[in-house]
Amino acid sequence: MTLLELSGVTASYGPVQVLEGVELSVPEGGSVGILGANGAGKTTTLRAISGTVRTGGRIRFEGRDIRGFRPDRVAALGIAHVPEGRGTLGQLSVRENLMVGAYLRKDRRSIPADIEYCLDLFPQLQDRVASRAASLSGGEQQMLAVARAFMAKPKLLLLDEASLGLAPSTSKTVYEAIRRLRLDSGIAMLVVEQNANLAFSLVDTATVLETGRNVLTGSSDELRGMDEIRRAYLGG
Amino acid sequence: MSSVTSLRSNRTLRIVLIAVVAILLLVAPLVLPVFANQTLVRIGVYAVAVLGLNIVMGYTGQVNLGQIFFVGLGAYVTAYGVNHGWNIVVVFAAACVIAGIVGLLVALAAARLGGLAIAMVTIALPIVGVPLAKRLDEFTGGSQGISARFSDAPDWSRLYSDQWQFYIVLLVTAAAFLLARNLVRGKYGRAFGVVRENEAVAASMGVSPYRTKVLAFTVASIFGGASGFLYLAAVQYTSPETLSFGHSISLVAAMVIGGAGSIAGSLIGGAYYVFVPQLTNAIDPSFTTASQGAILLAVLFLLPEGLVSLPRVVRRLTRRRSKRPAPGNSPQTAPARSPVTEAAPEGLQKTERGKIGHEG
Amino acid sequence: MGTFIQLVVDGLATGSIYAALALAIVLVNQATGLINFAQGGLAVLSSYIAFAFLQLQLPLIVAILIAVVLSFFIGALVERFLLRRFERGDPDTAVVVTIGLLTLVTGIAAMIWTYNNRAFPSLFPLTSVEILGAVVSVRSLATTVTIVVIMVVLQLLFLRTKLGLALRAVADNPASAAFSGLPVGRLLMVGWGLAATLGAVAGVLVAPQLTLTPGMLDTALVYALASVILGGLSSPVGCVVAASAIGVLENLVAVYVPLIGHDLKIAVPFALIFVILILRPQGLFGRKVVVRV
Amino acid sequence: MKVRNKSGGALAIVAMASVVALSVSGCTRDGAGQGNGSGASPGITDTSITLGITTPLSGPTAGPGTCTVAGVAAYFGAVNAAGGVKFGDGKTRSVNIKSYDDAYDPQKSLSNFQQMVSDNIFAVTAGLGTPTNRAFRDAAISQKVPQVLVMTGDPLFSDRKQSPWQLGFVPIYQNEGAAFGKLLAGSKDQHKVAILSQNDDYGKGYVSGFKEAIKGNSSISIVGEQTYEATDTSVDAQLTQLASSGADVFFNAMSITPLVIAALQKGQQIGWKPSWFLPSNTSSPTAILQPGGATAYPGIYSVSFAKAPQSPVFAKDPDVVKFLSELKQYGNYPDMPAFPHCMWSYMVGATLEQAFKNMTEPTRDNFMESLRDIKGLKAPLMLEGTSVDTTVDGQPAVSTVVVQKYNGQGYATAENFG
Repeated sequence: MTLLELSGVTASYGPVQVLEGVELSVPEGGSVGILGANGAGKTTTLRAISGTVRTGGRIRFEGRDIRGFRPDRVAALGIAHVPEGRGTLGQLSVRENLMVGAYLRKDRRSIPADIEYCLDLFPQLQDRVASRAASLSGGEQQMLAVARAFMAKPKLLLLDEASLGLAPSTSKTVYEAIRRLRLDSGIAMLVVEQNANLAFSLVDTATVLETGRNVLTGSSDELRGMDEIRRAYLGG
Repeated sequence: MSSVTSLRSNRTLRIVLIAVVAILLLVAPLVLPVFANQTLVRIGVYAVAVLGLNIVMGYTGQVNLGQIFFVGLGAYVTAYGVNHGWNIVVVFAAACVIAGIVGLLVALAAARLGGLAIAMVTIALPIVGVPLAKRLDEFTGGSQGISARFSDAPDWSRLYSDQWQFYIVLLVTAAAFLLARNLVRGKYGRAFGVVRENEAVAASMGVSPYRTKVLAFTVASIFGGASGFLYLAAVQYTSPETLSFGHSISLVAAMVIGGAGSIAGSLIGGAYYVFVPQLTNAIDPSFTTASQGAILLAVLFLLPEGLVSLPRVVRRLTRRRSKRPAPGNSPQTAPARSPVTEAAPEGLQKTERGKIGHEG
Repeated sequence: MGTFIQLVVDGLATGSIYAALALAIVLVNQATGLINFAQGGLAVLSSYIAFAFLQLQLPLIVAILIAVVLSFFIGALVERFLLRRFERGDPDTAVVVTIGLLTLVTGIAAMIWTYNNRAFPSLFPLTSVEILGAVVSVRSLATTVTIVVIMVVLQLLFLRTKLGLALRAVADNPASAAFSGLPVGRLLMVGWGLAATLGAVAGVLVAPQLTLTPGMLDTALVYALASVILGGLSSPVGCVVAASAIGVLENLVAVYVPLIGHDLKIAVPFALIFVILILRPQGLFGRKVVVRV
Repeated sequence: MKVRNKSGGALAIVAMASVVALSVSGCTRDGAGQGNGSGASPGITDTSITLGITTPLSGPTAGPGTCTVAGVAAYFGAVNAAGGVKFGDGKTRSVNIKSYDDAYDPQKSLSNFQQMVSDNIFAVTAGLGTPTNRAFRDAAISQKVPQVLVMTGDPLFSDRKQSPWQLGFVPIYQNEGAAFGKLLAGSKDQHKVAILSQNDDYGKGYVSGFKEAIKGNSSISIVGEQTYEATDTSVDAQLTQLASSGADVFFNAMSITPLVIAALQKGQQIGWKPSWFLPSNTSSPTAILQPGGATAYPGIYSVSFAKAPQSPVFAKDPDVVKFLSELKQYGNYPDMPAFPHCMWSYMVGATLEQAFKNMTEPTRDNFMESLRDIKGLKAPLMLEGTSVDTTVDGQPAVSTVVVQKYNGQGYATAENFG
């Protein structure tokens, strides 16, 4: 059963039309990538889903149309959005950031265990757990953002360019941890990423956007095959 | 672009318009009734005070709730100078310089504070100023206040006092507005603007936020001193009540309503400060405070850039109504793909900023 | 010696008035990032509402409870319909909005109840009790104790409860908090509602001593702001300590330093501010605001 | 808006150049507003006379300020209803009152005065506040507009040489302080006096009058003196300090109602029970003495020249009953006056009426002359032993006051101390 389905989705910032009609679907427990050059509408697509930009067309999640829902209502349905720039709550401690992630959860008792799991998933956060999130490095903040999203026990994780501004080695460790997270929890993922290789290490299928429209969709292997032809375009 | 604007940009017409305005201003006191002159004089006094406040608050974004203290200080220095027989120009200079020095000292400490702490500290100026004025009664005449008569018309001018006062205020106000306009247009004005937007960005551009804030504060207090001089020219008496805290709030309101960050807006602000009490006085005095609060909030909601932006807003509304396309989906103009939409700043795309307007 | 202790005790009593307002200001700042200059005005309005219910012959405690509950909704509505638009804009615009609100609220109170002093009964008796050689009225003792209790509750609310955490998250980064499902709009209203409730309690506690007038808490607001700067914007404990210190120091300086005397004692908190903030710009207990550009 | 800013620049140069040119040819102007001696003064016609009041009607001092208008309006409302005032020149005129709010701000009171001149009012009266009245005193003198029977204890207004067109109404602060000083001096036994005064001309006036009256009297010594600010939230510290002086008389020049109540309460708390002196405008039995628990003290003295409508002693007094009904009907002041200024301005009405009756010509000069020769007038609401006497230079219209002692419900005249 498809968990999330976008059909004919348009979006605009004021007069500027960014998405022209995006088609996308994420199966239960599946992991889909969104690739494309800078400005193709990747981030805007995630924002369309999480209700933080004016959208047209249809967005169905678990069979229900959620277009126009407010961000906190979308989150309540089980969609966790790790925004571009990580959305760190700077003045709160790392632990407090994680607890905010679990705000909606009813099963309060199992939250401490999940926090331990996150700290184990991202060991670098372990010794910084009490310090203020604003003092963390870029990589650490990215890990914290992913961990915080996981704390909500979502059905679908929207991941927006997790590698942005990180050193290659840090990006690699972050993506390994996310892959492990996916294996352990089976959470469905929609991953926006410029770095195609990092994306393919995580997603089963992917779609390529250009000027707000799908131009290519296929499994990771098919796309990787075409990769040589599109190398300049996708940026190796 | 409609034909009117092209005509207006024609240089000769603009010179003629300025000359007409100037002549009007010069002839006005000779024909207007006494009370009208006196009201215009008071508008000049408070326009200069609001102008000073605009420099530090409208343009540089530092909330200054102590401007009335510098007006009071200027008035006291002027009274002291006049009663000790100093020459008028020396008195004016002393009022501005002393207010400037005190402003500088306060700014050196206050500017170290971030954001809103400045608002909370500048509140102290009038609050401490009133008992201080009562304490130093050999200079200030204590709580009974002090009068100093120096703006009665001299015989050689064969003018009435209110006309003579009008010209004094016109001279100083015009000079103040000219100075402020050049200051704001120049590199300092740009520095003010950058510090207002984002102090961290300003620092990265080599503009020291601290020095810029201190400069803005000092200029504001110099204008406050000048306004104090004009206050005494108009009222010829001052007392501790002149610098009471309530006036500071009214000055901030007048600035925002006139038009924050706008030179011409300060003039409207000065007029607002003088006219509204007279208006509510006529209707029902008990409405005065409530109506001033309501007007300020209404302007903040409906016209964030103040009354000065009214003509522009009206024109924008009329132009939008006259050029509305056929009903249907929004205009399919090619989307100007500005990079901003993609790599929007951290978290969410910045929502419409209801910020204090900023006129060129 | 008796006079010294008496001055300290009296200082604590007046300090508790400033502390009550300071706590409300910290609460608003923690929950919505704003500095609410209208906090004193709203507290006075709440006290007048309690006064109005008293006029309807309701018992004092009932009138106060109704006023406190109503204040919660007033605070929430003020946030929703007045402040919401300005929360993410420039902080200096938001300050001017709260100043406009202060003028409006004071004006409304003046229109309805005029500027005449209105006597307001106290919850606590006027008797006094002897402590360490100093005489303390039960009323000011009760006020101080109530304020300290509120401070502790507030500190626990922010550090230990889910609501407190949520309020701080929204103040820090509302958009990102929404991604975790936090109902940002409602939380902002709750923040202002709680602050208005706190202000109402403060107003009702001090009205018997200051007698109700529209400008009753204007001077106290200035001291409260000084306490907030000294104590640090992010720490309720810091503000109560700073407010009490200002109250005591003010009395002692006024009596023992003739140069300052009673007329200039209001300069004491601000002199304190200049001295301390040169050393610790974030205040006594406040945390340094870390900004990564 | 390009044009407006550009005009600011050129404007300054043009303005400066032509100021000199124009001033040489300075043209005269008709004498609008300037009093010109012959013929009737502005503001008076055959059938009416217009008086102006600038006083605080908004802001913290709006309480007493509103009273200053209500009393005069009440008095002349009734007089007009009965047909008006029969002037000395034979014409009967109605008296119109125009009130302006200055919110106790000197700049606004001057602006109000200038507006009154342009509104052609005959004279300014009854306004409250020393700085506000001083702000337009010079302008009133230079334009020869009477500024009379104003509510300020500042002696400058009753000094005919310095203020030819002015006259105070209420006893100057010194009179009240002196009246109590005389009573204390007359009591022969030893007294230690502690003083707490407001840090302005109000407080200083009381203290100087009191000290003047007890000068040279060895049996009275001042053992402690403190001041406070009108904006203070508490005077507990001062009370504590003065209590340690062991004084048995507490001379108290405070004009802020809540602070007087707090002081009365504080004294009892720290067990200091001296006899108190309170000024006339903060000694009301119901508004201050009852909430303050004043019966705990051996004696509360105050001075007054007006009957207090709240006190049961005067409940059935015909003057008071007439006053209260007129206040409600014409002064639109429905509830019981919370400030003595309502009674004082009612008396101002009576004094003005007396002056109008003596006036032989409808001019301001004649008005001032007739106003200044009223002697022994017992205006309604005045206490026994007090009267209006405007003939003494340096003294306001009312300078005699009666020292009274609080007897649990109201005040009774006190012949001697103790």
